[in-house]
Amino acid sequence: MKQFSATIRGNYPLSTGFFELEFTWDKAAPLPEPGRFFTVRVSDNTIPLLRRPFAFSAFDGNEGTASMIFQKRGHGTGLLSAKHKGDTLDIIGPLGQPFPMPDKGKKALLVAGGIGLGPIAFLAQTLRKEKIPVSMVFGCRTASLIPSGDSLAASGTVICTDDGSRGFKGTAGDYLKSIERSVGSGTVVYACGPQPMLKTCHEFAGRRGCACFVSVEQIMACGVGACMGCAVKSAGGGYKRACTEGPVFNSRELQW
Amino acid sequence: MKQFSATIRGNYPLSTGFFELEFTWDKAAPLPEPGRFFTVRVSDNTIPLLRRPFAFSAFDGNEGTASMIFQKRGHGTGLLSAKHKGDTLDIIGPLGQPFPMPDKGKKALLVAGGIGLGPIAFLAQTLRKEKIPVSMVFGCRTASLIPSGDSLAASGTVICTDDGSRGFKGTAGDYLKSIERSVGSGTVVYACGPQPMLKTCHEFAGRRGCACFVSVEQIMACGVGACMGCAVKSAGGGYKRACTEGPVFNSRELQW
Amino acid sequence: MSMDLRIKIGNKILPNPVGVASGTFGYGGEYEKLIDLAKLGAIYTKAVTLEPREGNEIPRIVETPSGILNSIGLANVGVTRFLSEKLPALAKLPCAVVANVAGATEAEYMAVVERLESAAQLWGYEINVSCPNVKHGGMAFGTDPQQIERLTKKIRALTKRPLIVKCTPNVTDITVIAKAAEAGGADAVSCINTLVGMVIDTAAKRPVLPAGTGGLSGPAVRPVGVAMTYRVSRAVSIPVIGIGGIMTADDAIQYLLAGASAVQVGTGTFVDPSIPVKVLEGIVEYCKIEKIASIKELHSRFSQP
Amino acid sequence: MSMDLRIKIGNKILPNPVGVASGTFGYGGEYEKLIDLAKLGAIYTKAVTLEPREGNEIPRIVETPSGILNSIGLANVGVTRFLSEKLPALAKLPCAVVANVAGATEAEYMAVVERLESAAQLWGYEINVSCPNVKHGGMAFGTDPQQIERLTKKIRALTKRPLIVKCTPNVTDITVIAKAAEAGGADAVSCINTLVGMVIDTAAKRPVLPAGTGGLSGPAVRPVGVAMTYRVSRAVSIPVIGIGGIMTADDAIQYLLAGASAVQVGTGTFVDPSIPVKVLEGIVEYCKIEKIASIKELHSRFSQP
Ligand SMILES: Cc1cc2nc3c(=O)[nH]c(=O)nc-3n(C[C@H](O)[C@H](O)[C@H](O)COP(=O)(O)OP(=O)(O)OC[C@H]3O[C@@H](n4cnc5c(N)ncnc54)[C@H](O)[C@@H]3O)c2cc1C
Ligand SMILES: Cc1cc2nc3c(=O)[nH]c(=O)nc-3n(C[C@H](O)[C@H](O)[C@H](O)COP(=O)(O)OP(=O)(O)OC[C@H]3O[C@@H](n4cnc5c(N)ncnc54)[C@H](O)[C@@H]3O)c2cc1C
Ligand SMILES: Cc1cc2nc3c(=O)[nH]c(=O)nc-3n(C[C@H](O)[C@H](O)[C@H](O)COP(=O)(O)O)c2cc1C
Ligand SMILES: Cc1cc2nc3c(=O)[nH]c(=O)nc-3n(C[C@H](O)[C@H](O)[C@H](O)COP(=O)(O)O)c2cc1C
Ligand code: FES
Ligand code: FES
Repeated sequence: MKQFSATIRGNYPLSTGFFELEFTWDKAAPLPEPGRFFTVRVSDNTIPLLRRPFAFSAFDGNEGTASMIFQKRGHGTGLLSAKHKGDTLDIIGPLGQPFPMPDKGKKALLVAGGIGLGPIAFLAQTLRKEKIPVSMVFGCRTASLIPSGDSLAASGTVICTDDGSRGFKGTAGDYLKSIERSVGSGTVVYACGPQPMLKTCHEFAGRRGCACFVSVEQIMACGVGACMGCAVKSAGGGYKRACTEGPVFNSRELQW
Repeated sequence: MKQFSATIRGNYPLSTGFFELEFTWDKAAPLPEPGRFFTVRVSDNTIPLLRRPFAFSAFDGNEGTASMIFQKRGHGTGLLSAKHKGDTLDIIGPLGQPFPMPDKGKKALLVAGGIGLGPIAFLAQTLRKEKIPVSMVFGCRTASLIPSGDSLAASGTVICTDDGSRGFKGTAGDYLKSIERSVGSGTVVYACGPQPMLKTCHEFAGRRGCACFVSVEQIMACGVGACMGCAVKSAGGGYKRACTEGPVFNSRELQW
Repeated sequence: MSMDLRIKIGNKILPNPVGVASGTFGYGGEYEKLIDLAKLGAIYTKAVTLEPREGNEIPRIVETPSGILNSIGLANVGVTRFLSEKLPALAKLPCAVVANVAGATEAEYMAVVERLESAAQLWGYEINVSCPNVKHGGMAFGTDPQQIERLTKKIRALTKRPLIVKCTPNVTDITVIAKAAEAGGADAVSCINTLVGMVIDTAAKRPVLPAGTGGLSGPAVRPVGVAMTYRVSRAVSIPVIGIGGIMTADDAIQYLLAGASAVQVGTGTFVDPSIPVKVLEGIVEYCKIEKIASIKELHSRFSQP
Repeated sequence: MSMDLRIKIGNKILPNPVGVASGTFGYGGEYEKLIDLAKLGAIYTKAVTLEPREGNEIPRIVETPSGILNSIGLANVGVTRFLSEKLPALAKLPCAVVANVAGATEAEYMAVVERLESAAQLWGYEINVSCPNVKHGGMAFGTDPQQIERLTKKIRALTKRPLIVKCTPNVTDITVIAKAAEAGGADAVSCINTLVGMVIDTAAKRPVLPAGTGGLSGPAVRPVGVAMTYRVSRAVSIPVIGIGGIMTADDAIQYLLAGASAVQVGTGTFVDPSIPVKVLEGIVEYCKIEKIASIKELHSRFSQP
C-alpha cells in the first residue's frame, strides 16, 4: 500500500446517480487487482471526517490509470461526484485481499448488484484475459440504473431489473435460481453487492457445491487493519476485519 | 431585516486576495445603506458553522443588486471566493446601524483601511449624491492590495501604502497627521478598518474637535442582537452589541 | 389523522415540542422579523438574574470544528428590566415563554422567581444550575445533587408553574443530577447545557476567550447530548427536554427517540433562523410517514439496546 | 540552535512529544508502509488484556459532525499473543513502545503488567482506566479516585518503567482523577479518552451502535481535551500527555501551551496517516519561529488567563 496524490483523468456519469472516476495510479504503488480497494480523503475539512473506501473497477497499465464506479449516496460521494478532470485525490491503496483466481479448468459465475459492479467488472476483464470462461449477472432496481455505454451488453452480461424494465425481471438472486440446475462444482461464484444478494449467492453456491467468494462492505475507520472498526462476523464465531482479511472472503468463512 | 436567497451576479478579483461580490437584493427587504451589514451562510455543512458578516460596498437600485468587497482570510471567505455567477447565497440583512449623515454644511473625511474599503466607498458614493464634500483616504500595506479599476484614483482618493510602493508612504493615520491643521470642527470623520487605524481616527477627531464615526468588527454569532456575543467595550463601562447598537458608533461611545 | 404535538409539563401544555434554547434567542423580539414566532413550542429566555449583568470580557465567541465556544457569561438586563421592558412584548406571543433563571446563591434564584411570579404571562421556569461561564454561581449547584434537590424544593415552594431544571453535562453521572431535580419537585429536566472547552490562540499564546474556558455547543456535542438524554430519560419519570447540536429534524428525532418529550434548538438558530420551524415540520413529516400519532408513541417505537 | 524535543517521563526519555494514540494505531505494523515509524515519539498500543477479546457487536463506527463514535470494545489479541506475535516487530522500532493496559479487575490489570514486565523491549505502560465501551471494567475505575489511586499503587509496585494513567473526560472533575493517579505513583497522566456519545438511526429507530453508546473522538472534542489538559496541568506536577482531536500542528501546540508535555494523535491518523509526522514538523517549525528551545520554555510562554 502507498499514500499518494492522484490526478483525476475523468469523472463520467454512468446512469442515474452512478459515476465512473478515472485517476492516475502512482508508479511506485503496487498494482490494483480485482476485489482490492483504496481509500480517498474526500474533504480537506472535517466534514465528512473519515476516508471513504472504494473498489477498483479497472486498471490501465499503459495509461497508468485506475478507475472506480461509485454511487452518490451521501455527503462524501456527493463531493466526489462534483470533482473534475485535473482535480487531485488523496489516495491510499491498494488495500485488502483480491478475488482469488479460480482453480485450473473451472469457470466463473460473476454476480454484481448496484455498486458491486465495479470490482466484478474488473474481475470479468481480468478473467477473460486469462481465458477463463465467465458468465456475468448484473442486478439493479430499474433500467435507469444500468450503466450507459454498451460494455455490459457487449460482454453478454445478463441484466436483471427488479421492476422488469429491462432484461430478466427479478433480482440477480431470482435469476440464479432460474439457472440453478446448470451450475455445478465446476463453477466458482464471485459476488459483490447488497448483503441479501451476497447471502443468496452463498446459499446458492452451497446448494450447487461450488466455491463462492464475496466482497463485503463495512464502515471503515483506518482501512489498514489497525482499528478493528470494520469487523464482520466470522463463521467460527468472532470477527474478521473487512479491510485486511477481506473485503473478499470465501463465503463459508462468514456468518450469514 | 429579511432572510432570503440571493443569486450571485458576479465575483470579481480586485487585488491580491480581495474580491467584489455582486448579488441580487430581495425586493421585499429594506434597502442597504452605508455602514449596515448582512450575514451569509457560507457552507451547507457545519464547517465553518457560523454565518459571516459583511458590509455593503454598493447598492444598485435599478439592477436590484447589492455588492460587498471582501478579503480572503480564512475558510469562510475562501469558500466565498470560489463562488460563481449564478450560485446562490443565504443572506440575512440589512443589519445594524448605518453611518449617520453629516449635519448640514459639514464636510466628510472618509478613512478606509483594508476590508474597510467596502462600506467607506459606499458612503462616499452616497454622500456625493447628496452633494456633500467628501475627501477620502485609503490605506493598505502595499500597492498590490490596491483595488484594480480606477474608481479610487478617479474619485481623488488619497492612497497610502505602508511601504510607499504607491501614493503617500505611511499609514492612513500618518497621512491624517500630515493634514491635521487643515481639519476642523466643520468636518465629520468616518472610518472603517483595523482597530489601530480606528483609534488613530478617534484621537485625531478629538484633537481637531470634529465628530468621528467608526465601524467596528467583532466576531458575531447571531448578528441580530440575541446572543450578546459581539460585545464591544463602551466608554461608560459595560458593553454594546456591535450587531445592533453598531457596527457604526460615534467613536466617543467606545472605550479605546 | 394528524399528529398530537402537545406535550404536558407539570400543570401546563406546550403547543409543540420544538423550543428555542436559552441564551440563543435573546428575549424573542430579536428574531421576530425573521421567523413566525407563533410556530415555536416555547421560547426559553436568556438567563434572568436579580441584578443586570454586563457579562464576561471580550471576545466571547470562537468557532471550533462543528461547534462554537462561548463565554457570554450571564449578560442580561436583570429581573426588573426583564419584567418592564422584555416581557410585555414576549407575552403577546402564542408560544410558551419560559424564563431561564440564574443566580449566584439560592437566595438570588428565589428572589428572581418571586419577582417573576407577579408576571401572569410567564409560562414557567427553567432553572439554569449549569452555566459553565460563571465562576461563583451556577456551576457549584450544577454538579452537587444535594444542592440541586434543595434549590429545586425551595423554588417549587414558590410556584405552581412548570419548573424545569437544566442539567450540566460536565458531571460523572448526569442521572444523579436529574434524579435530584425530580426529587426536589421539578416537572421536567432539560439537558444538555454546554460542555467546558478551551481554544488557544497559538500566535498570542493565550486562550482566545479571556475567561480561559467557555461553553461548547453546536453539532459537535450532539452525540453527547443524545447519550445523556437517553440515560436521563431512563432514570427519571418526568419529561426530558433534549438540547445540543440540533440542526435538522433528523437530529431532533434522535433526541425524541432517545426519550426526550421536547427539544430546544440553540446554536442552530444562529446558523439559520429557520431551523426551529423546519425541525418542527420535519418531525411532523416523519411521524406522518411512520404513522406515529404522538411523542409518547414515538418513544414506544424505539428499540432499546 | 535546534529545539530539544526530548521529554522525560519517569525514569525514561521520549525522543519527541508526538505519539499515536491507543486503539488507533493497532500494534504499529499496520502503518509501517505508510509512514516512517522512526519519526514517532511513541506508539501507544491497542489495549492489552489478559485474555484475547473479540470486541463489541457490529457495526462499531459511526461518523458524527467533525468526529467519530466508536464501539470497538477492547478487541485485542490478549497478552500472550501480544508478547509472542506483536511485540517482536514493535521492539525493532526506535520509538518508545507503550503498552496500553486494560482489565476488568485490579487483578487482571496487575497480571497483564506482570506478564509484560518480562519483555525488555517495552518502554512503559499507559493504564486505560477510562474506556467507555466496556460495561464491567475500565469505566468503574475511571471515575473513582480511590480506586484509581489504589490500582496505580499496585501497578507501581510491579514496575520501574514509566507509568502513565489515562484519564476519562466523563467526570465532574478530571483533576481529582489525575491527582489520585499522581498520589498512586504515576509518572504521567494522559487525557482525554473518548466522551460518551450516541447516534440514533431514525429509520431503524435504534442506536447505530448495538452497544447503544460509544466513545466520541476527533476534532469535535478538541476544545474539551484542551480545557481538561489545561486544568490537569495545573493540578498535578507530573507530565501531562494531551489527546483529543489533533489534526494539525496548531492543534497540538494548543495542547502544549495548555500545559501538555507530549501529545497523541488518534482519529487524525485515520484521516491522514501522515498527520503525526506533520504535527511534529509543525511543532518544530513553530518553536523555531518563536525561538522556543524546549517544551518547558513553551509552557513558560503561555499567558495564563
Ligand atoms: C471495501 C469497500 C469497497 C467499496 N467499494 C465501493 C465502490 O466500488 N463503489 C461505491 O459506490 N461504493 C463502494 N463502497 C461503499 C462506499 O464506501 C460508500 O458508499 C461511501 O463511503 C459512502 O460515503 P458517503 O459520505 O457518500 O455516504 P454517507 O452519508 O457516509 O453514508 C451513506 C451510506 O453509505 C454507508 N457508508 C458510509 N461510509 C461507509 C464506509 N466507509 N464503508 C461502507 N459503507 C459506508 C452508510 O452506512 C450509509 O448507508 C465500498 C465500501 C467498502 C467497505
Ligand atoms: C459588521 C462587520 C462587517 C464586516 N464587513 C466586512 C467586509 O465588508 N469585507 C470583509 O472582507 N470582511 C468584513 N468583515 C469581516 C468578516 O466577517 C471576516 O473576515 C470573516 O468573517 C472571516 O471569515 P473566515 O471564515 O474567512 O475567516 P476565519 O478563519 O473565521 O477567521 C479569519 C479572521 O477573521 C476574523 N473573524 C472571523 N469571523 C469573524 C466575524 N464573524 N466577525 C469579524 N471577524 C471575524 C477572525 O478573528 C480571524 O482573525 C466584517 C465583519 C463585521 C463584524
Ligand atoms: C451564546 C450562548 C449563550 C447561552 N446562554 C445560556 C443561558 O443564559 N442560560 C442557559 O441555561 N443556557 C445558555 N446556553 C446554552 C444553550 O441554551 C444550550 O443548552 C446549548 O447551547 C446546547 O444547545 P445547542 O448545541 O443547540 O446550542 C447558551 C448557549 C450559547 C451558545
Ligand atoms: C477506534 C478507537 C479505538 C480506541 N481504543 C482505545 C484503547 O484501546 N485504549 C485506550 O486507552 N484508548 C482508546 N481509544 C481512545 C484514543 O486513544 C484517544 O484517547 C481518543 O480517540 C481521543 O483522541 P483523538 O480525538 O485524537 O482520536 C480509542 C479511540 C478510537 C477512535
Ligand atoms: S478499518 Fe480499521 S481495522 Fe479495518
Ligand atoms: S452577534 Fe449576537 S448579539 Fe450581536
